[in-house]
Amino acid sequence: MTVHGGVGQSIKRKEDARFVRGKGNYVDDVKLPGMLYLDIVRSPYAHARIRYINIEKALKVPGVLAVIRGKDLEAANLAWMPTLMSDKQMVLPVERVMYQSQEVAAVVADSRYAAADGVAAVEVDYEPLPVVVDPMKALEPGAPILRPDRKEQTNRIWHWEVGDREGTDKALKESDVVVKENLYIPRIHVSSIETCGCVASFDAMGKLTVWMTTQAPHAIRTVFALVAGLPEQKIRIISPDIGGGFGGKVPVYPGYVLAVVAALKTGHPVKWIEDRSENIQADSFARDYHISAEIGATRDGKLTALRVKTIADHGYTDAAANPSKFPAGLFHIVTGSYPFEKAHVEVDGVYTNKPPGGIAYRCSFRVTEAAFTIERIVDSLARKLGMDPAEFRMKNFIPPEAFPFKSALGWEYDSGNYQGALRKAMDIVDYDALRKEQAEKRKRGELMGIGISSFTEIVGAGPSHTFDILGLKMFDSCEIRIHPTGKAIARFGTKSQGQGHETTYAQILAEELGISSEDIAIEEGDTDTAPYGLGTYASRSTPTAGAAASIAARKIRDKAQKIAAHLLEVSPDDLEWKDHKFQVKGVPDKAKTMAEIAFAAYTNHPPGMEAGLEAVDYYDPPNLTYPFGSYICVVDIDKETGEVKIRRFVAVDDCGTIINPMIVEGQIHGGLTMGLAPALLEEIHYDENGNILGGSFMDYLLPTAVETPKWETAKTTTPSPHHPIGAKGVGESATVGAPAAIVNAVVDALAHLGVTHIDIPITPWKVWKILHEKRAA
Amino acid sequence: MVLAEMPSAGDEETGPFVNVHVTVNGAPRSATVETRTLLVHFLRENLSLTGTHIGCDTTNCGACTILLDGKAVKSCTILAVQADGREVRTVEGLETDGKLHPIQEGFIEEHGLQCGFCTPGMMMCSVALLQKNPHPTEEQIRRAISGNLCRCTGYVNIVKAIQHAANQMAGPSGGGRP
Amino acid sequence: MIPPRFEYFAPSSIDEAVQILDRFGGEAKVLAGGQSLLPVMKLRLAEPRALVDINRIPDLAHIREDAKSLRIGATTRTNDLNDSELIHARYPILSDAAYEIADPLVRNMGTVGGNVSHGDPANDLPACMLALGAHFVVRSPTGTRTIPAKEFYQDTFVTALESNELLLEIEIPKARSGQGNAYVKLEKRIGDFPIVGVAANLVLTTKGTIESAGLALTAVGPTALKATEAERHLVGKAPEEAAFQRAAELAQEITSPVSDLRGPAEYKRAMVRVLALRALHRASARAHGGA
Amino acid sequence: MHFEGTFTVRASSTRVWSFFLSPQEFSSAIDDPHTIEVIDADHFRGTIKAGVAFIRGTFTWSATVKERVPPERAQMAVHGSGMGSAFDIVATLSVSESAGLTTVKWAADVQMSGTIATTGARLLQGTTEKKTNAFFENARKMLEGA
Repeated sequence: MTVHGGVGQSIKRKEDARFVRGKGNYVDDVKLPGMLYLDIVRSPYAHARIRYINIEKALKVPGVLAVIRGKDLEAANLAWMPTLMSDKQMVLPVERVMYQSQEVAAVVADSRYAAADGVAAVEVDYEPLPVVVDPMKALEPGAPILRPDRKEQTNRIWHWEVGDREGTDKALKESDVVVKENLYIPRIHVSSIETCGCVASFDAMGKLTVWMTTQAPHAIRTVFALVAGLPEQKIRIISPDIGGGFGGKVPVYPGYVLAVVAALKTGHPVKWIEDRSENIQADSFARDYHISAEIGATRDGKLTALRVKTIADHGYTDAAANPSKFPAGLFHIVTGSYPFEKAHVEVDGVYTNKPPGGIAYRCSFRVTEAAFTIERIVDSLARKLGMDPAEFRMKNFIPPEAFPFKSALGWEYDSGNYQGALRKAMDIVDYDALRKEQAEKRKRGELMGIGISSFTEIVGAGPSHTFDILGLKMFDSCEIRIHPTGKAIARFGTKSQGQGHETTYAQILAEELGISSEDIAIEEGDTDTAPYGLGTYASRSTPTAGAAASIAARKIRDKAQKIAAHLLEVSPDDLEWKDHKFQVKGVPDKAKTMAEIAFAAYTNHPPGMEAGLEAVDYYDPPNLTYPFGSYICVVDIDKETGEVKIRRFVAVDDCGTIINPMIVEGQIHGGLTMGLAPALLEEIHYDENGNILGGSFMDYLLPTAVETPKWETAKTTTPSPHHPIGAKGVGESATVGAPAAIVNAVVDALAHLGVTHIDIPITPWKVWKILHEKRAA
Repeated sequence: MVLAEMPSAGDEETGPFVNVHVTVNGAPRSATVETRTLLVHFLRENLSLTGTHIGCDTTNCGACTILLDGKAVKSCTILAVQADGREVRTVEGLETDGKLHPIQEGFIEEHGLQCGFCTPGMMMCSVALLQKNPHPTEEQIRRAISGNLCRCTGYVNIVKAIQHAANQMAGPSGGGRP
Repeated sequence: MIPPRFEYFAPSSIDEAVQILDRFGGEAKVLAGGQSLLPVMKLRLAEPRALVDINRIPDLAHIREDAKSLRIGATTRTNDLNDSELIHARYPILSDAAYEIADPLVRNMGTVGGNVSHGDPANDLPACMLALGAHFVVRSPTGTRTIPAKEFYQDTFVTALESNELLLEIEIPKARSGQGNAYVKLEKRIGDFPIVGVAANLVLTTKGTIESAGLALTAVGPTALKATEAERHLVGKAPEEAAFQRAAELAQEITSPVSDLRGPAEYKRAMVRVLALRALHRASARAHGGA
Repeated sequence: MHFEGTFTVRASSTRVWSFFLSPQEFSSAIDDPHTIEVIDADHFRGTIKAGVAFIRGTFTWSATVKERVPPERAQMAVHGSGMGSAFDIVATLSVSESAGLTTVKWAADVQMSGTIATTGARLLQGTTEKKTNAFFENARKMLEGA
């Protein structure tokens, strides 16, 4: 007997009722009486000294009330703020701008239009300084020092490494075959369709409320309290409906702080909403990893060792939203689905004249960069050994019986079955038939490619013994309260940006409590009501807050059992929780439902027990969870123009127990599309003067419904042993796994021409150039 | 911070202004706005119809799509004054006497939305498509929504949602390009 | 996102519109579809003092044939070309091109007149106008004149249109039997500006040789380029690979592409050849009655 | 972006030299409507309404003479800002006379920054070169006519 809307059911989403009626409540929909508008003056230069900011003309623009400059903030000790990686970031520059489109001043006006006119009237006198955009050049002696404020006068932010350097070097020397590839994963931008913004408002008693596009409202409240010295109980962060986050709405952007300062100074609510061009040019970017990877194997195709060196371009400050002990995030998952004995990874973070950030675009803490590296270089190695890439992977996968598996770089994979996923993908796509078709086509000079990616993800950060952000441990929470009539309300420390938490959390609780999911209201994002949590990113919500929901529900069941025993006049031990109600063992019709128990909790609770039926749980996950999958991509290449067309893409994913299959499939579709985009289309490019080329949707091209193939999805289920319902995170798996499958397919189509790697995005002219040179050769 | 309470006299005056009368979702609405006021801001700010969203500043994303005299257009690249005397339909006008439009039902049934931000524009574009072409092929649907960017769904379920609505509205089958 | 202030006029007659344009001496811009003008104003890269909205002027939006030509009104929407059976059947080059401009939503507002007179070398219709031998009917305060497309495109964003002139109508030689034409566009993504575009128009003699040819190129020069040498080479030839290969090479020689986000110059030059062949073959197939 | 060119005129090198170093004279070779104010012999500033067709905006500009070796060499740096953008030009001139004919060898490094370079690049890439060439062509005609 299942409860309506329990775990595993593809129920329709609760959130949709408001969204399809245009009744969503996004930050720009918030309108308060007397609300003013803030707009931002931005630097045309990537590196310049500010001589003077002339605001006389701006103040004469009708509707303009104020202009905020760096020195105004300096007076209130607000010109700088800490980053999530304990570096420091400017709210407004006092002396120097460090990247193009950086905030230089803020105009406050009585309308959106007047604020924009004010921005156009502010005149800034700059003295251009030498620009550094190439991280390699930034490390060369004599390069301009971008951060003279730091102790060592270098552009290297940090050096980080893990693994057995000597053992790996030795193992590589002794390997029969070694392959090396240099992979550049260019800077891309998350570009969720809603840009960032906020409304900041002080009430008469000095309490600050900020409606804000943030994926981690509680952490923001604490940072505001620490930075601005405001008492934390007088700060309320409300993250309403968010129009997509993908990691881009984790950082604290200067616009937020400026709106708060403007609200304080004017005594009016102040709204700041950025334009798309500002969002792309100034807000948190993703990737920008320059990777050199080496992999060794015996002659008969057994993997031996992996060595990875990386230069990470972090922009002018280290503001990557990583757990604090991991400056390169979880990049050292780069051993992937393979049991390397010897591995060594080193990463150097570097300053350049670019915006800060780095952790966004469904990257789950640099795991996209890691999975791309291993699945690309494994493919190159298989090709060098003359082995079929599927066969090579099957031969080298971590076997199912090896789990939990300890990786050479210190991770303990909770569960996996890599052969099962790849086998299923090969069956669905009919792998052997494709290879035959490819051979025939190659004879006729037609270019067809088949690419595989068998990735391992690492999500659900994370155990508090190792994972914190600015010292805040990375637990997450759920608080449930059941009302007398058997309905319930539950609040969480996470914050959905479209992943459907209002539906999936209700399904977990429905399953645990035997209450229909329709009768459970789910709330997130209001720090005055929701229990403290670290927010939603890196596919951590189900593994942490989802687990908290189960545990909190089970705490309620413990109390409910005593109330049921009281009602049935039996001892609690005589009862068992079966078919979503408490039954006397052996006498199934002598039972009490949760609704009956809830009513009793307020009207007839046993003596000595307090009334009410509620519980809260702050869940500290014992380990991360390791979702995985195998993707197979089939491409056809137009020999004349170099265009790459994805004919088929089969994705088999395994994220353990699935709460709502419909919602998981939606996450995979979206994730695959954010894998296709960096592989074929998206790149933020800088010229040598630090100008962003592609700073608007006119030139930064997101995939539309025409480029996006009809994704084929399937699943296997390997539960997580340590999660209360065996669930793993899934929001980012497809973005982690897809790019390598696409690139491997294109390289496969051109392998007979001696191609081993092509850097992304694989544009038509990159392919044309290869064909042109090979034809000429 | 230099805080001038009121802008000093003698500077440029505001405006020019214009009176705009538009029928929105069947109701006559009007307001006095600047000539440069964009239709999307007229709808969101003057008429508080916040279902139409803004997602870009270069006429690319389609989150602001509405129907102007029955045609799906991007309201961020039309002046409010250009809609004077004409008929506008927004997402708030799709549900009629408590019954969802088949497009709205399709998007719910087929999980055609996740964050909901592109959804109003995507639905208005789809409503116009089905009016013109009751039985579009998958390729015609994908071309018809190629001006509406979505970052969450990967479009598969949006296509299904439109096909779901088309089947429900099962009018006479017709060809033609979107 | 927010355009600067401007005076707004919505004249109900052509003469009224032209007088306003004249009065502002180049400081007033025509607002037709607005799909190129408003975006540039929203980025504050353009600050005209006044906009003259011509959408309320009657009879500026039409698609009709008369004895000797096809006439398209300046404010005809781009999608009207897509939806017109006449265009599909007899002028497929126009529906080819219209179907690739921006996206269906922009095409419901954007006008044919705007696309042909905006002056952006990446606009798709100018090459079609050159290949079809179109003429533009233009009104000024002193009267009306007709400008042949091949004299209209002078430089990037500089056309023969004076600041006090209004484009009224496009005149295209009426389609004849044995005529076929096509527009082929290569783009990074649907709706993007073209990497390269090629317009081809062929009229075959009763014997099947090429009686007249139009070949023009998009996005590989400061304006749309008319490949006159290539056109001359085609006349009198059989509409087959050999002639088309040579014409494609001649077309390449007049291009001066720039390297940018949409590809290196050498790639664009190479694609002129590939696309010219595709456009000529498709035009030839249509001239023989194919699709 | 780097542009360069040479031309010869029937005028003395001192005449050519004084043309390029006198604010009134050299600014008359600029087509776009502009104002000019002389701060001192080596510093000038003003406004200019630059652009092409309807893509046009008002820039405030300032110029500094960086190097002056009469009548052979001169270098001037011009900085302008407006339209959310900025331009920085370093122009160098070398002038040599033989038998009444003066050869002018010029070079200009133009760097655009901000909205023009990021969002408008596609629209304005070609026009910067044309404007630079037009300036020196105007100068040549004026000197030839002098």
